[in-house]
Amino acid sequence: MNVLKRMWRLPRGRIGICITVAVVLVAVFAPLLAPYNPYDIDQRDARRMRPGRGHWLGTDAFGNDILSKLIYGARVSLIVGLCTGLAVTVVGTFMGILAGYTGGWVDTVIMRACDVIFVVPGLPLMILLANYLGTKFYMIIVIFTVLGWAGMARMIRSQVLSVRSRDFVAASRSIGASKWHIMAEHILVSVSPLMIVNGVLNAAGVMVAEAGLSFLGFGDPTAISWGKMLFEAQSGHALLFGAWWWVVPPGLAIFVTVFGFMMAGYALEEVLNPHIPRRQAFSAMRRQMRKFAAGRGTCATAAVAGGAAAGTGGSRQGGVTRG
Amino acid sequence: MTVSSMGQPLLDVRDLKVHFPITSGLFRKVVGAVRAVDGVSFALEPGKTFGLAGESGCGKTTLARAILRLEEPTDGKVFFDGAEITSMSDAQLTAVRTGMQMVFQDPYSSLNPRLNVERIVSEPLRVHRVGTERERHERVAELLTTVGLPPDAAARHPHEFSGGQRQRIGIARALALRPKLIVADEPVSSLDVSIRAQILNLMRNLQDELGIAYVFIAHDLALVRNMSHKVGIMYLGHIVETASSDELFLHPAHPYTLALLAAVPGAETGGRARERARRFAPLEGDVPSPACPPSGCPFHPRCARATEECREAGVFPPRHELAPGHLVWCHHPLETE
Amino acid sequence: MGSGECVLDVRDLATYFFTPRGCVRAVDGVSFSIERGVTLALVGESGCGKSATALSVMRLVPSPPGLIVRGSVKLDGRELLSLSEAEMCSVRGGDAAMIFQEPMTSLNPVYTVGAQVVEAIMAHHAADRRKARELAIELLHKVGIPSPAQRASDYPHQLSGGMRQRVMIAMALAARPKLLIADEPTTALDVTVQAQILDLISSLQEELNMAVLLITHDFGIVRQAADRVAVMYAGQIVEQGSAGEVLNSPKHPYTRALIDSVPVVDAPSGTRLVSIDGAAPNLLDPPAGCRFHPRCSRASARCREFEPELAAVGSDTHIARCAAGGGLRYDC
Amino acid sequence: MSGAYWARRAIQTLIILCVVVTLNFFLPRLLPGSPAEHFANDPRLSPEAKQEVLRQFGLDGPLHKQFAAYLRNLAKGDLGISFTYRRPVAQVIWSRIPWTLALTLSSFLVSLLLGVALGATAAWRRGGGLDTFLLSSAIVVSALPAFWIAMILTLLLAFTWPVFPAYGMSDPFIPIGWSWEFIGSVARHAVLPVVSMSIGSIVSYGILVRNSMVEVTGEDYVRTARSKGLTERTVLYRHAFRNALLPLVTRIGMSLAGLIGGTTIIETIFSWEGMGLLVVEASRSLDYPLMQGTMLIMAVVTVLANFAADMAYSMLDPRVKYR
Repeated sequence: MNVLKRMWRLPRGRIGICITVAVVLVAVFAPLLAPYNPYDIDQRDARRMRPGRGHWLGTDAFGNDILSKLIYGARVSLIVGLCTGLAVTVVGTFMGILAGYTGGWVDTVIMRACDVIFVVPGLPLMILLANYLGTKFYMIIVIFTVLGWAGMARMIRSQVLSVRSRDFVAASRSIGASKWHIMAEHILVSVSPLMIVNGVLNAAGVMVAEAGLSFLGFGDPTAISWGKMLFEAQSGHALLFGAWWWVVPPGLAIFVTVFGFMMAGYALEEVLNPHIPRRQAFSAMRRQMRKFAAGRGTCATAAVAGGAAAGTGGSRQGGVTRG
Repeated sequence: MTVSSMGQPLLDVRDLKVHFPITSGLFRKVVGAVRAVDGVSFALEPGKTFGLAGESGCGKTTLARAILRLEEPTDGKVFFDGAEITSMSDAQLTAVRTGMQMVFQDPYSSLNPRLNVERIVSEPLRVHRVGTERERHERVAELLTTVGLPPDAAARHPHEFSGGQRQRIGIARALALRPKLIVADEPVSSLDVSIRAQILNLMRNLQDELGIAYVFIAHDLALVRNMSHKVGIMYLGHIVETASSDELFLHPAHPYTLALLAAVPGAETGGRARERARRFAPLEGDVPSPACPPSGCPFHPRCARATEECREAGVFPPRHELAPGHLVWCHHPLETE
Repeated sequence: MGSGECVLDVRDLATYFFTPRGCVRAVDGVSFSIERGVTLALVGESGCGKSATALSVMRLVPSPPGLIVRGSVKLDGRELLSLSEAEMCSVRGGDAAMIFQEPMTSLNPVYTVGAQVVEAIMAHHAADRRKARELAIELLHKVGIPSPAQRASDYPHQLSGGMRQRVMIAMALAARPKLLIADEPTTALDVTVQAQILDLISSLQEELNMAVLLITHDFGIVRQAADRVAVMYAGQIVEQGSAGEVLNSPKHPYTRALIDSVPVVDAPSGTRLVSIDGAAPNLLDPPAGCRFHPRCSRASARCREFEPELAAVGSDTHIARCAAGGGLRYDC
Repeated sequence: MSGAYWARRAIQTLIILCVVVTLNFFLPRLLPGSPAEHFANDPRLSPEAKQEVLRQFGLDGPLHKQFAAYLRNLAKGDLGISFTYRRPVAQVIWSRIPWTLALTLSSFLVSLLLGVALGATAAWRRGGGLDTFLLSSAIVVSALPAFWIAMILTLLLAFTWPVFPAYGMSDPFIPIGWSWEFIGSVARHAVLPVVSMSIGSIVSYGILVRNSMVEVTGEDYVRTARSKGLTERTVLYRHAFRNALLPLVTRIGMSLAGLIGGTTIIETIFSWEGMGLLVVEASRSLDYPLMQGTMLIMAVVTVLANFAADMAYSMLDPRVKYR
């Protein structure tokens, strides 16, 4: 609760929370919000309609309402994103802590497994696995998890290694604490911010990747997803017909959702790691210095609203997998 | 070796060795060892302080950690309160560890930044399941008062405190289980000069009130002399000279002790021993690596008095007892008047 | 002592840091001067502004967040604060050189130490690379590095801390500076190595007749190496005078407490130490009146309200910032 | 020490290669939906025909014999015969690689040059306008799926204002060969794919260089360089930039890995007949030998690229060899 409150105080936290909550509500109440049932088969009289009265975003090649598809599409994105994010976080953290804290051959085996996963090109392997395992959305989650845990495990492991060498762990050992006590009291507590933040950012990355997979036609064939809408647009030659309303809305939906998750992730990072110097503080400092130099500010009034300054933490690029 | 005449010592370290393997080549074959601690013996009575001084890399910290079995000793024995802890199982060790605690050098790294002070200080109590939640809470408040912090500090996090206050928190944690021995590894060297005296005085008051014995490790000779009853000077994993504090600093006998004393800056007000020390040539060069220590006397390459005898491979210098309790390992110790 | 020729003259220097949490007055009106051949020790605890003072003299304060907001820094009569950046480059490492606390991180890990010394030489002499290299090896020899020709092709991580600090000194000497600023040059080193480095600095000072600004927190080093002392507290100089005056009859309560709180190796075991209560103030919001009053055992109501000025105490050269006096006086 | 370090790295690389080869063999044979199962369930084939097909593709007999045959063929450079092309897989792949490299190499160079310039400038004036722009565009760009950017670019620049061709690799009326006309046509066709691939990587290189430069300029040795009296230019180029390059090298290694595997979606959108499109085609037509072959080649290239990046890193950073 406290964390949410503190996130709300940051502009990006507010943006992130608002977008995420809105998308979740849309996904949950899709049947109530959607003007039409997008699963209706073939509405011959309503094919390829431009946006207008009745169909705010027009219709697709089968006459289905784009807006309704957009609303239902939130479900797949969210389910795949959240479930994969959760699974990757759990598996990756477990493996990372196991490797980092146990060391020895366990560490070697886990890290070499990560290496193997890293050298295999992501999307082609996903396509391959989707081919073998099927494209039901739970299989997609499994595939993303199998390919995604390694990054998380590596990150957590290096954090565990650095925590393990800190004096407070030695202090804990010196009072006779067991391995399990140290893992629960010190290691887990220390890696949890990294774990949560990267879990959220990972979910965002997975949404992009899922859209990519669906766009290639390897998504769940029975579900409506934003990626699949773009696939249909592409295979239906939307660009040739200038049917921008097939292309723009799903893309924007992906963008807004992912953007919201990332904002929430960065806000979380700032709330959970309050002692990391904020990058955007530079611009605030520059402003204050200029003001002072121009004689418009005094030292007494030069306090900068540090945390509230807008900007981004670009350092987390690695956490996002691009399609 | 150093058996005290006053009954059983609280801590008795006998010929302790800690070697770390050096690996090399394709298959990380063990090709040698870093002899971090290479045969150290000393004893410490209850309520007293044993000071360990030496340059970085001489093995002081490894020795401290090996006493608490944070490092596994390669060889030798450590007796605490009569019980040999070097051969204990983990379970037995847990019980013994209530009696011995450690205070660390860096008060920033030794307190988990994510826990509040209550949890940090109560950790020993929780690990050993002492008291109820409520009793633990009261004990934490009491401990904080003991180390000179307000009881409301319990709810705050380490980053809200200055270095000196953090070190007080570290001491409060060490005191939680009412230990008989605290191993303090450079407890003030990362603190500001004006804060150091606060912490040192606190440690001394605790010794007077609670009868705690300290192993006090520092690179600053003045600190060691001030805080300790007995002092050992370490060089490359060995104690090369040990004596009661004043005896050692008034009548240093090992050339290395003398060299250390001579190097202490600000020599104008030096006493008799320092006068003598300054006549000595200043020490050349750096401490050799403990991975390949010089054979014979480890100090011979830097020693002005070194002879053929000192360089002889495989022969560690003999022990001389110059006065009761004043031991020096040297072929040519300086005469003490 | 010195020839009386003033090398560095700093007047009313102030450097502020504009951090997200507010404006830190790290250096707040500092004045001192150093003559040729003289060592001035700037003493104080961490965060008192002594390093910021040194960096301000070299105009190396990182900006943002730091900004030199007022004052004057004259090197050999030349005002440094009004020089262009290009002119300042020829001063740095030319007339004024600096060495730092951490010899580990102060050398670039990807270049050999020889290359880094050569770079310093070529920045100030129009020598060709071969000549510069010979000169560099000569310099390395001069600062006491054994077999300098071989060591020159070592990378910093292959050298010990003491050797690295010698390399730093060699770089600083490349252009025979008139002023050497040494920012805690021995703090990261062992006591025996520290003695070697201090000896080296003082013998080089004698040879080149340099003015040395020695920054330290250790009164032992001050006693050994300094001719004059300036004690800093919370961004200001609180006491200044000859080493003998300040060390033997300190007039500011902070100086006195600082000297008494440090154990001396010659005092018998168990000597009680004088401790200073509290901690150094937060420079975001320094205390009103005398900045030391919250920790001072002799503080009166007056100290809480009025900020004292530096005033002569005892001799002409000895000044202190304590409620006892008034008026402002400089020497040099 | 350095020789042992290299030997160890080389052996690690070899082990990873072996694991990749083994996985490449076993995955299609053991997973549900594998080719053997696929043929077994195909009602159109008679039992004899099934046996014949399985034999032809080396899918009959006990697994260990299959594996031995597979390794033998691999050693000869024989990756099997493609179902759809009726040609050796190796041949098909070789004919595709130059086309993919044309795209990826030009995108790599463009984004490296622009990204480094952008990042270095932003770091130099950190907190300034360019810096703020870079940081905020980073978050926007990483939330945008690259294929959607591609679609929008095509919509605008190929259909609404037809400046560039929308798909294909060259003008069909120009004969293929080393003529200026042909090369110009290929270049014109490559503009949109390269631009859409590069937008994301320019920003991510930029951020990487920017953060790394900001970090390095705070190092003690940069202050030392300034105190020696070096000009700001020399300090930035010789000291800051040289050290800031180190993380960039690792990153370049990762992008080189994507040289032939990272363009699946872009090639699909623009009908660019390279490796990425080959993977998709092979998957859609269940051409198992082709799928396996492409995966293997991509993985091998990745492993070798990582190895090369490691080598480059150790040449730039003298500390590595002594680890």
